[in-house]
Amino acid sequence: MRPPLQPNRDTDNTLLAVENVSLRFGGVKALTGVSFDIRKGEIRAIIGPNGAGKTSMLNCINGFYHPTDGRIIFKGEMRRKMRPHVAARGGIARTFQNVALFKSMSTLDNIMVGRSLKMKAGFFWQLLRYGPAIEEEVAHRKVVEDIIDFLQIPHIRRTPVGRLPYGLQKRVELGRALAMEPDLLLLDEPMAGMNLEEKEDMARFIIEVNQQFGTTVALIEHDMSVVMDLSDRVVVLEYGRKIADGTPEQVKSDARVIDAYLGVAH
Amino acid sequence: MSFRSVTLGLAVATLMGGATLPATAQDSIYVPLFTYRTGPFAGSGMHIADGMHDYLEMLNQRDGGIGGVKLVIEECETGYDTKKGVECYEAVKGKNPVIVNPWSTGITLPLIPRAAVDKIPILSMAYGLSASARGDIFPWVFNPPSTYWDGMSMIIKYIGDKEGGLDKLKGKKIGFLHLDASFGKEPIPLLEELSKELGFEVKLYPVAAQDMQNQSSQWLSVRRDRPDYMIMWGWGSMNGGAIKEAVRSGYPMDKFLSVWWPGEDDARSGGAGAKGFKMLNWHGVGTTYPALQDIMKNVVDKGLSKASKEKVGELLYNRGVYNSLLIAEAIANAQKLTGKKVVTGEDVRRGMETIKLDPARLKALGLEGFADEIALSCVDHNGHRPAFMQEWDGSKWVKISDPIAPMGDRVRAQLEAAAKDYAEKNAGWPKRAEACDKAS
Amino acid sequence: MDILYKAFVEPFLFMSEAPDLLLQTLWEGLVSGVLYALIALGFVLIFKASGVFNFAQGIMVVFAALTLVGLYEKGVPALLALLLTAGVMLLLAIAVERIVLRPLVNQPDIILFMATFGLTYFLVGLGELVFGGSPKEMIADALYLPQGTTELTLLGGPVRFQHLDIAAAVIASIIIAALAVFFSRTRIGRALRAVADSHKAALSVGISLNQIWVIVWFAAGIVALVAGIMWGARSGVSFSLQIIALKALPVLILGGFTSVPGAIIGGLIVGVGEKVGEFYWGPLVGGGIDTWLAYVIALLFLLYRPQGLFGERIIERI
Amino acid sequence: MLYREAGQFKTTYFSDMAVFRLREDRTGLAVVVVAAYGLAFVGTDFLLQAVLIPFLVFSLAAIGLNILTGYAGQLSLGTGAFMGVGAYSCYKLMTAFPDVNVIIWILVSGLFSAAVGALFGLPSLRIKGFYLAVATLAAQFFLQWCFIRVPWLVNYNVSGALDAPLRTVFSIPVVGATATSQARYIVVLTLVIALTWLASNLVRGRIGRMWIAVRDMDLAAELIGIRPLQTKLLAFAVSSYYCGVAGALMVFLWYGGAEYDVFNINQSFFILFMVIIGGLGSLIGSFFGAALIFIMPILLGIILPALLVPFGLSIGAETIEHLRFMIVGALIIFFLIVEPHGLARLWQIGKQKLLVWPFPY
Repeated sequence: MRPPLQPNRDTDNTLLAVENVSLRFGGVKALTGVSFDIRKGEIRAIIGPNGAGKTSMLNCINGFYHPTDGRIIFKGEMRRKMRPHVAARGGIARTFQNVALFKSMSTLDNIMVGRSLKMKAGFFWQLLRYGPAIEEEVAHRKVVEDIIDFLQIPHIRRTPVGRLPYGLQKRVELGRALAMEPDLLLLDEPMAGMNLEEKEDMARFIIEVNQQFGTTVALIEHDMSVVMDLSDRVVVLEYGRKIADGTPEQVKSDARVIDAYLGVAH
Repeated sequence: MSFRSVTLGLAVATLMGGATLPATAQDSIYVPLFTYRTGPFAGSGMHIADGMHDYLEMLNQRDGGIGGVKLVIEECETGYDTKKGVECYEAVKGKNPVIVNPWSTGITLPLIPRAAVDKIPILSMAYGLSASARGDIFPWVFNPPSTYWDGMSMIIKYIGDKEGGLDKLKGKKIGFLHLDASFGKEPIPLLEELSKELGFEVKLYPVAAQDMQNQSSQWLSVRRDRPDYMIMWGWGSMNGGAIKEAVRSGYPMDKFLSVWWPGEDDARSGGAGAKGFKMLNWHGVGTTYPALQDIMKNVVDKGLSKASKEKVGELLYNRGVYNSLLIAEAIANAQKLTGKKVVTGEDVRRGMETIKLDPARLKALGLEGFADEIALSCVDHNGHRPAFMQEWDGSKWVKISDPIAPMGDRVRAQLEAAAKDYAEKNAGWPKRAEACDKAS
Repeated sequence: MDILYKAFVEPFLFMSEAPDLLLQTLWEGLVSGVLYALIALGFVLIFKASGVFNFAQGIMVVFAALTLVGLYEKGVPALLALLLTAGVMLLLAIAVERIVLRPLVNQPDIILFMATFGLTYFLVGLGELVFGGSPKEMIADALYLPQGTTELTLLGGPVRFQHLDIAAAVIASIIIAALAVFFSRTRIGRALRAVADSHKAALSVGISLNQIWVIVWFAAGIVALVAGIMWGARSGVSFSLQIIALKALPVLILGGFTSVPGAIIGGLIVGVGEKVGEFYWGPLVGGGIDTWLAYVIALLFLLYRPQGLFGERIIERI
Repeated sequence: MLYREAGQFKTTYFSDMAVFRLREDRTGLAVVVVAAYGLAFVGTDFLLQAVLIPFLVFSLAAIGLNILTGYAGQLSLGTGAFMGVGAYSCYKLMTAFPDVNVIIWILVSGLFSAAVGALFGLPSLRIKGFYLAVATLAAQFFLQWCFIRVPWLVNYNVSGALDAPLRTVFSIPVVGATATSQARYIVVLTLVIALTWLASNLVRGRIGRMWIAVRDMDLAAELIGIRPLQTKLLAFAVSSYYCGVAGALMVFLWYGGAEYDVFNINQSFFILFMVIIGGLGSLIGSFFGAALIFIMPILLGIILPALLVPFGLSIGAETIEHLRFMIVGALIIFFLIVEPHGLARLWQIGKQKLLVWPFPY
């Protein structure tokens, strides 16, 4: 689909570093001493068999879980206990394995909610829906309409998302994440449950987001061919530990990965 | 859509015309009765409702109404709920009512200022706003025959009597178990004033409306404080609950006294242990009075009453009868004063102010000995009549004292202050403009 | 300083000065606690098996008690009336399942919760329509419930134990034990637990959800009947009992919505807490604090432990 | 033919975001508003004082609760108490500063109940659903206890109750016994229209979307940067503001004085029913719900006896009351089964149908 590495990328510029992160629930170890980094502008994949701790890893990154041990450095800042909304304010957006949209709202409103952080008009202007409030509402509506056009979903603009098919819901969710104009976009199995056509569309969106807006992307995906085509670098987890890290080619040829993952999957 | 609009139209039409639906004929007098046969206070309310209704119905059946004019008696269910009470008031207002009886202090309070504007007298018989006893300030509100302050002073006097003089109250402890609402709290200022003066100690035990049947905390505190006497200001299921708890916790029943609201049902619920429980009362119980016999014959036996036969003549039933007696007397007076047959609320207000129920009149009404005499005037809308103490002997009430006169000076002082306070706080409270009639 | 003394020293001094009163307070608290727990138990049964927060439990207590007394007043012998009342509760359970639960099966919990509000209103109207609004006396004698009082001198003072309260405690314990056995030893009981764990699992082992719902609502109806008899014998049967039944809510919060022992212990904590609170600290602020103390205790407790004493720990997933 | 979307094109986002996107809707609203004001001059006292004023007051309270429960998804059983806070603070304010226009104090008193509401909303960060409902019960019972136990709140009135001293607007009495139902109605109507307009602005904008986001999935909302506590507290505050104003209107422009008991738990339930039946998350539903729950029983009270008269039957006032309870209860269940989104959804469906009429789709 595309060349494995972008030539113009500043490879030394680390956006996020995970250092020695462990996560335990009672006696269950979800993650043990995982370290890796995500560089600005790259597409980073996290793969591994079921229960490897991939989603837990994303949850740690955006503050939904707090690592029992280790640290996460984002934009050069160390954050130990961080609430998810702080992460969001810091520029981390994400989508979920089982779509987490606001079911009763329309596509338009779902993506508008993603703009909440960018909207500044105060409570009293909101009350009157006048002046800054309405100007801002119109301005952000334009941005949201652009996103809707970009994702090619204008026909479902006013449909409550609860009634949309799964594939479209995933697209709306991506739209909501994009509306936040994040620095780091976490995608948890963005193509799960999609047919080939939908997967290709989604892959195209991810690449375009990455290239057009320069958004850094970290994604979890099961479809190996997608991962290999899409990502610049891949982290492989197994039973909560990192077993490999590198370019798709490197990972593909790693013996432990073949054993643990590819061997099982194929 | 058309169906909907038709229904809607119908509904709106009903609402707009609602106030005048059962159109009052020109040759009858409309007497609405605010009653509650539902809700937490129904246990007390239904007997009163029956008594009120049956006496008026008896007049209709026996005499064809009052002065030859039939009474249109209509009950409006309030459930002791202020919201529904106010709704009832609005519903009856347009039908030319001659008087309203809110039967709830909570409903009375919002109606007091309206009475004067709508020209509808309010009869809040021995409840409501005590200050409304002052006819010069509240010309439209009546609360005979005694206020709660009268009642409290009578109870204290009775206790003083038992102890051998008011001065013997020094150092005693008196507990006051009351419904935690305006009604129950009203006598507190007087009680506290008397306590300072006579040197007894007051312990307050409020009972919230939602905990009327769950009074074990209060009675635990009673056990802790060991008051020498307990005075109760309760209503609805609070009375029965209190008597039960008193029995359970072994409080000496003969030291447990109440204002005039408990009924037989309440005392009975205490079982054998309730024997000795005392309460104030101002009218007779039983059906021996000719008027009550007439009710039996003309109403109950004809199946026109909702009361079961054995409840007729019980305390709260007769309380309702007394209430209707006042209404009927006021209407009769109004007819005499104005010479009209069909009287209005304004006339009945005058009729109320000229009420004079002396023994002769009571006898004429078939209620000889039913109650002490009472006369109201423009200034005195209450009468401040004495009441007597009665005791539960395990199956019925037994009168155990002569009428006890209230401490007039104390009550007057309280009234003075309260009425002044009310008029001041309700800025623009109108001066009495209504003329005074002489008692006929 | 005076207020601090009154709040933190005096009550305890008083406790040690008059241990007999403390004992009496604790006993009264325990008894109310047992009765709160009985009402809460009805909530728990239904919540456990159907995830429905049954707001109508309080009115079911009143309704059951009224039916019993109403039948007795119509001349039905007491024990037969008891059986018939149980039958009425069964009918109610079937009706609720057919008319309310089945059509709402896949709705969010909150909708079901609100449906039980509707049920409450309906039962209030029906109960008053059939039995009238006047409070009734529980037929304690006819049901062979002990009356009377034993006064013992304990800790230097007289402490009174109502025979009825002792009976209430004993009967409540029996019911709880019976429920425990029912849940762990019988086929239906295990099925109920399966439903509680997962509706799908229950379906896969061939248990009809509808039957289960009828059974738990019936069981809750029986618990309501017992609670109604005991409360009724203590303080009369009337619709104001319904508001008292709200006290079962803080009990549930303390105990967790799904735990039978939690309901018991929560009930005891609330009962004892509010009696002791009112008795020793109430006079400081004018008394009557037991109307809200239980809720505030529960609220503070929730802040510390959102899932209740015995509730399952909630791990949030997304 | 009358109700069509065709031909009404939106050329700007601004016009596309209007509350009523269709000309017909706007006309309809204008007609309703004009008619509402018109009723002030043709309605009987009973209609104004016992039907419309309470209806509007309850609608306002229902909007308040709907903001909290319908939009932000936080169940509250403390509405009655929050209304009480509004009423008592309004009383304190208008007696302490009698010269200030009473309408200002009614609007200001809402701020007090907003503060109290936000305070009792604090636990909402940690507890949810039924648990939160119990927390709000704590507010209900505690505040109710305060109303009766703090005599300062009623200026040490002997009656322990709130009274309504005379207050005028443009020298027309609106509070107090001499205020005509017409004057009261116009004040209440104006305030309710204004506050409804503000609420509709709020729920359509950023704040409304944040509330719905928290309701639909609070975790996801947090993950896109919405501060859950602030959002919920804001919902509690705004909701309580509306309830508080409704409470003040209830006591001073409807009852004309009241005891603490009018703010009891049944009041809370009553308003909750309105919100459920009207439709959670719908402002117009609040009006429908208030109409159904408040006006229907009154109609029943008038219609039921009238229906029975031809058969020579009479029906006691208490039986009607029992039937009211049963019918309201049954209606709640009926609506939850047939249309859990309440009357508002039925209204919407009706409009959709009309839009494409005479074709079924």
